Amino acid sequence: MIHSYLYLSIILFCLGIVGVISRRNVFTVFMSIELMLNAANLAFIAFSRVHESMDGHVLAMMVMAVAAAEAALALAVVILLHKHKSKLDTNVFSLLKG
Amino acid sequence: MTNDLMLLMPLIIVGAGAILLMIAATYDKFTHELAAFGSAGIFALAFLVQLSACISGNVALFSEAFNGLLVVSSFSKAAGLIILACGFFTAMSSLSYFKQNFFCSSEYYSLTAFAASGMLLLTMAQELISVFIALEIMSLAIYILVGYDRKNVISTEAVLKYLMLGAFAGAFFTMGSAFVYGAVGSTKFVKIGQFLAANGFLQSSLMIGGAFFILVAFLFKAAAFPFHAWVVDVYDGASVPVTGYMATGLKTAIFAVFANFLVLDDTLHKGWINYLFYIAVLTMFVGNLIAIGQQSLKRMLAASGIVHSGYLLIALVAVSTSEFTGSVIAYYLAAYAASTLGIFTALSYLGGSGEARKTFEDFKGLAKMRPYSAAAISIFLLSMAGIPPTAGFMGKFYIITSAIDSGQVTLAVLGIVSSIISMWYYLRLIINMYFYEAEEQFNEPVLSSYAPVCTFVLVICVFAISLYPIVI
Amino acid sequence: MFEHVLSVIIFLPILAGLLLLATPASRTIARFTGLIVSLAVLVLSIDLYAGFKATGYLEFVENIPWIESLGVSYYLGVDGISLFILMAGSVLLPMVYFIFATKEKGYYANLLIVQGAMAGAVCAADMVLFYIFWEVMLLPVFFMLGLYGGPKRLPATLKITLYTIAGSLLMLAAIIYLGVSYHAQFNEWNFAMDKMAQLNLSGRVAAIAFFGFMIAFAIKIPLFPFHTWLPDAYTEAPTAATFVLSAIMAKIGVYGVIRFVVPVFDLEFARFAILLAYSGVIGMMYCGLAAITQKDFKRMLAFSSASHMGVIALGVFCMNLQALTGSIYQIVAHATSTGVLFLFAGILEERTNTRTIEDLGGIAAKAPVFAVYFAIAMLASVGLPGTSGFIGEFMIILGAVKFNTVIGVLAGTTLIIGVCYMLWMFQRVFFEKSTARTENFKDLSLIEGLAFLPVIILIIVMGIYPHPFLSKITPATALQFSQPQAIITHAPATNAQDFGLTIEQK
Amino acid sequence: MEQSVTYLGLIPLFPLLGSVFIGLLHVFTCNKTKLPEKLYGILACIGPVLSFVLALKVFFALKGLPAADRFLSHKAFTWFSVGELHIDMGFLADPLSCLMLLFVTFIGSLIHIYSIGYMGGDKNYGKFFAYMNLFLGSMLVLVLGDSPVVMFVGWEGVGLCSYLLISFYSEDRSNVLAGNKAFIVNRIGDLGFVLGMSFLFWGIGANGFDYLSLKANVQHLEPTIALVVCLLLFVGATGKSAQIPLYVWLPDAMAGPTPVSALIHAATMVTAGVYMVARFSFLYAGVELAGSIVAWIGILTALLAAIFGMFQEDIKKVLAYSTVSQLGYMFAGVGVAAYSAGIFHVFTHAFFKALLFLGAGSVIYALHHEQNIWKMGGLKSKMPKTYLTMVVGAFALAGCPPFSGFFSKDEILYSALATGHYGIWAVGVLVAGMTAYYTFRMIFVVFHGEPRDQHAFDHAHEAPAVMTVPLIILAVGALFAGFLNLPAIFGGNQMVTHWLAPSLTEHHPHASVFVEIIAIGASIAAFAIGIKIAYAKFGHGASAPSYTGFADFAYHKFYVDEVYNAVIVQPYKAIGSSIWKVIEPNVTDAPVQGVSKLYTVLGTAFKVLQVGYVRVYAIYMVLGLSLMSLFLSQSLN
Repeated sequence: MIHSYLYLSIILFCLGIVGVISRRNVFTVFMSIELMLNAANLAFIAFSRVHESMDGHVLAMMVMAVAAAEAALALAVVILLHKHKSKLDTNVFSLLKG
Repeated sequence: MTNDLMLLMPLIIVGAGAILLMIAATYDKFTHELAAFGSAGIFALAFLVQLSACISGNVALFSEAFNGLLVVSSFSKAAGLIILACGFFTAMSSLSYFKQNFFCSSEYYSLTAFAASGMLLLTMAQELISVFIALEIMSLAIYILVGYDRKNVISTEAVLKYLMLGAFAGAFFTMGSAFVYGAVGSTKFVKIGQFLAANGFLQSSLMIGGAFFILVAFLFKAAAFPFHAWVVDVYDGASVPVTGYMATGLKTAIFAVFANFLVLDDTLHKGWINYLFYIAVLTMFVGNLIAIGQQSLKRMLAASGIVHSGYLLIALVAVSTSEFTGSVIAYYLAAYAASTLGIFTALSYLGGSGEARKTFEDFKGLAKMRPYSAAAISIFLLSMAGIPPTAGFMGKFYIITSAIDSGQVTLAVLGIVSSIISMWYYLRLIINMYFYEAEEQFNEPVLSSYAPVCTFVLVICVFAISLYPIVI
Repeated sequence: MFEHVLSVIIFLPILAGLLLLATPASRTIARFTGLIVSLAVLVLSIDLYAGFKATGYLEFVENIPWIESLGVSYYLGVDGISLFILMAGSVLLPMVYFIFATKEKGYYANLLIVQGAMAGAVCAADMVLFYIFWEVMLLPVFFMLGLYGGPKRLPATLKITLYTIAGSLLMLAAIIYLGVSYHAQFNEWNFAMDKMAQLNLSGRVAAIAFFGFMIAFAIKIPLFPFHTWLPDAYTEAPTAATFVLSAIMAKIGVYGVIRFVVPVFDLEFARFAILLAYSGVIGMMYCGLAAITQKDFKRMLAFSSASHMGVIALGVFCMNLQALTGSIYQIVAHATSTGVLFLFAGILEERTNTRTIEDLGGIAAKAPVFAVYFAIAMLASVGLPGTSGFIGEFMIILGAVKFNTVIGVLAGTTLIIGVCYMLWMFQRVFFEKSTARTENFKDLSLIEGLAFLPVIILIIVMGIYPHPFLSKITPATALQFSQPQAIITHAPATNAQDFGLTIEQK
Repeated sequence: MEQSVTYLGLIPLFPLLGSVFIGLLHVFTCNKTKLPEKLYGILACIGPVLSFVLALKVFFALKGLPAADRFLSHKAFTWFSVGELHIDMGFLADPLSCLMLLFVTFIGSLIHIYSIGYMGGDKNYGKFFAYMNLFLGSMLVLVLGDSPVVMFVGWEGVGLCSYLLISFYSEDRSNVLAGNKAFIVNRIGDLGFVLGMSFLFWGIGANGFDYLSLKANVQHLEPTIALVVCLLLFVGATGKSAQIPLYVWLPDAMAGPTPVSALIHAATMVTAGVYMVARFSFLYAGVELAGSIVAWIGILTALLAAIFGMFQEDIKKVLAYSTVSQLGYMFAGVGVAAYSAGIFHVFTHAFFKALLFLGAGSVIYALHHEQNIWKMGGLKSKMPKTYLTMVVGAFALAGCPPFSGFFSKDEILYSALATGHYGIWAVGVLVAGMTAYYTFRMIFVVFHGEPRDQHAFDHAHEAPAVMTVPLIILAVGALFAGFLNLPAIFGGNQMVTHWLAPSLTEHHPHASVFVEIIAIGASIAAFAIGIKIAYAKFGHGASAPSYTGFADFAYHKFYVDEVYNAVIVQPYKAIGSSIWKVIEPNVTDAPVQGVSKLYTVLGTAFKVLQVGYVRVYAIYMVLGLSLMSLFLSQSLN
């Protein structure tokens, strides 16, 4: 029973990874990262069910909070990027290299 | 409970100070110079408190606070000292830096304070989620600092890279801690330690996976191979004082928590020692090879930062989990921080307006025009290169000794070899500064004397640390 | 004679140098500071020499714990071996300030620092301390080469610096290895040199550590084939730097071999001695042959210096009393002869603005005093009896013959090889008809003449009456062979290679 | 047993001090005020004369002692002492060294006096005398040294002086080259000497390395080692005494001033090798093989040099080759273990060869430094003193009884015959004939017949007294020195031989009178034939001949110098330049270059990997991650 939750969360996590490395749109990338975080949350909750303790839920809450903060910053950055190049393609931003 | 608060006093001071600064920043009269002094004051105060706590060290070597969420050990204190010092010097150098670059506002300094509080928390955290939160407090503040120059596309790009990859790594960390929680049923290090002691490391696959993911996150923040790629670009994009701050404070915090996590239990350490071996070696060499090719000074320093992470990884490989003092790591971090901060402080007032000077060539003939600054920079470079009698040498000496002492002769020799390789790009700057004729005058007035003074102080530190090895 | 005389000898010049660098002193002030300090050091060292009792053990010991946790201590002391290298430095360096009057501040300051550092390296009785001075020694040379060197100085600077540092970092690893294994065997941390002799090392790691030391010293000496940095560096470096490098710094490499390698790695040393001896001899012949074809007299002297260092190193590798004592004596002799020759080369270069041998000639007629001085130094460097050069060379050859006949015979050829290029050069520079450049060549001024005189006299005295010097050296060298491992003393008779194998069977 | 006398140390000291003093005087004044030559002359002669006086003192002191223990010694101080190696700066006067001492100081003083005249007007007058004194001092150290090492000091010292004096006229490159040649060739010999000493030391040197203790322990020396030592020492001798194959430097050495040729390259230094072999007689006497090798090389050198001598046109070169040839005789003598005979020949040779050189010198002086005999002629009327003295010298050299040369040479040939070295004897006799021939060829061409260069002839004049007096004294010596060692057959009692007996290890062959008569007869005959041919060819004047065939080959000295140059000198230089130009950059330094190249290449390579696309960095991370997890799974199962 628990396993299916785990599988789901791992699948979500891997989807997130694939999204990060395959997509070029900044938005999508950040969404994929959120996906990974949520996968983690799912795992937390599933495990707290296993251990029959509420810790997992609390932890999940905290992760969400942090994720929200991150998202806020991410959006700010997205706006900045758009200001500069009016594009959201990550490959556009490759001035720093070598 | 009060005792706990006393132990956390530096953290509280910095955190509260950060909030106060943030609030104060809303008033127009509160110029960023004032903010600089404010943050510097906060750091100084916290530093003194921490120092007094160290000296009066009546507390036990390992005293839990908030029933095991945090810990205050002599190691964490030492790390805290380093971080606070970094914060102080960063504030000072920023003060001079922003005389020539005009994108500062008072919030900048409160952010440095926030970052510092995150770092302090990180050095003390003994519980995975508090580690995560501390990590994020620190990182979020740093993200903003990196991208502080909003008008500048470069720094925006830097923050994009850093934020994206950082969050990516953060996700791994959460996943890892989820697995560990799944395996152990708790995220407290103590519990995890007990679990490992009870049924060993390799028994539960969840444990392995979780620890693996957490390791990945740490390695990313520590800029170890193969998670190093971002460092060069981000350091390059960020403004000089911030780069210095990242290179020193952040690294200190990360290695502190990394060490704390790794020494949870012997089996855990043994389990990862082979990985760390290879990663350390690869990190050192890749870092060197990246540094060789660089033209920009900041990029070179970033790459050398990678190399130094490699050395610290050697120390991590060599730590003994049974009686862990972290003295070697702390010492090396102190030495490295002193010299790195020093060079960034120097750059922050030599860099010119808008960081006009960034490549090696730009510093040709500096010695003729600014002999003292050139001398200071050379001293810092030599310290990084590990030439006696500088602090860098003693740090390297301790690391190699501990490595050989724990039987890692090969690793030690490879470390030596890598420092041979690294010699070239440190000397390169010295050669540029001394052995070429000046192409420009470096004659813009030094608008504030704080950074130069700090540089001088740091020069003193470099020698002081080497001559009076504080062994914790 | 007071207690911390060694510390003073070491740190007085260093501090003076740093002070000069830190303050905007004029070059005259710098020169006179240098002069005064180096003379003060000279006085102190003479005092030291007078008070030296030749017990064979360390004297004037200062031992202050530094890093208790690792047993590193500030541990100084001199014995018959180090004393003479120390003296060579203190006696020779003051000359430079007399001769080169119009150099920049940094020139003199760096010279002071390097003097102190070399004294430190020689006096240090703690390995870590030794290493620290050993590295510090290089920095002033690096700056002098880079700042005041010849046209092609930069590549030379990089080459010598990277090459040397590479070697010395390997040595650091070896030093730490020794410390750790001492910790393992006696479970106390200690880095004192005299303690290390008690270690019994064996196996591959010991051999590696042995080479860690050996390579570092081989680069410094320089031993064939690690000499390739030398010609460029010696040629491009400003005269004082070349002088320091050839006269003293190279010797500290040999000193290192005597101090670390011989007592500590007795077995490895005995096993590889034959190899090392060959490399010494080959280096001597190789560089000697290369010297004959040089167009540039400084480069020629550089090769000759390398060639002599080969012989000196050979003396150490022959593992018998005569050879070792000979090579220590030769260290001083070579410092006084070739070192002085480099100074003369500097004077030649300054007065004729050329380093090409072909452009010179007939100086003997123009500047008889200079010619006589030069001739005496040259004869000493070719080992003519009655000059300091002969005693050491003779004893080295004697020992080499005992150690291994072939090596002995090859070592003997230094008599011929040396004289070939030296006469060749002397003929073209001092004899024959004077050229445009030498037409109005100034003879040594009175000051210069007096500055050189003590050394010239020393060359003669050391050749005619060496006994007082040797009697101070011999106890220490004798002690080298009365170490717990009496093996070494047996080794030389047999071929060291087989000897090594027999050890392994034990 | 030996007794210690302090003044022994003074003998070499006087000339050395003299040289230092004169040298300083010269160095500090040469480019400013010129000092009067008289001053130098007097200063220069003080040292040698004093030493000569002391030498006489030594002689009488020795004479006072019973024959068995005629050893005076003086240990000035411990020279150096390391472990079993203990060398004193000590001097030993025994009959052998005393004999050397006497004639070295005597002839040395004479030649100093002569030089006052000869070197007149030279701008480096002072320098010359400084060198001469230095030479004399070193020679005395060589003679008096009580151990091989001390001897080596003098040995190298005289080498140095000969270098300095050959390249005395240093303006001219060829002179300096000759000097270099002399020094380097000598150094080759010295290598042998040093190695010989080393082997000897490790053989028996441990308990005392001075001659007396060596003599005492010589029986402990293994035969093979003994042979090696003998040969190595002889290599040293060939260098110093110009024997095959190292004789080449001596003819060139004539580039120096003539008194130098007389003193150094005829009378004293070149005989050091013979002296050394005699010194080590206790060693050589034990090793037959070494002895005969020495003898053969000696006699062959004699032959070769005689052949060359017959075709020379430079008066000094003729004498130079005759010197080499005579040295050959001496080695033949000591080779066949007739040490006293060898030394005696050294003794007599010193007189007549010095005489001849000084005579030649005064001829050259008279003709304003003309040395080619084919530009002279008929000078006997112009300079009778020189003529007469030189004729005496020539007779002595040619070995005409009763001149000194006859007795000494005959002694050698006789002992060769008596010890059964017939080959050596035969060659020796042949060479005697040739010697007579080229000696009188010279005499006739120079002094008889018609003047070939009228102008030079007109300006020729007899040398001043300061030059002729020494000539006369030497002539007397050349005449009567022989009688000191008159063999029994002439009613003599071989004084010199008996005098030398205590310090030499030799057993005199007891051959029949018949043998002795054969020997004498043969050498007289050879002399007669030689002088007959010479007279026939040159007696009434002859023009400069043009050589063909073998003569031409001999005239060019068998092209030995050219061969050496092609076989040794050029290859040496070639190796040198190839090391410097080819091996150094491409072999020894290649690794270093390679490393630095690799270094830069790798640097750029990794620079490229920093592409700057954030996605790519993420991909790096994931790749690393997956690799690590792969290894993880590997390590788990």
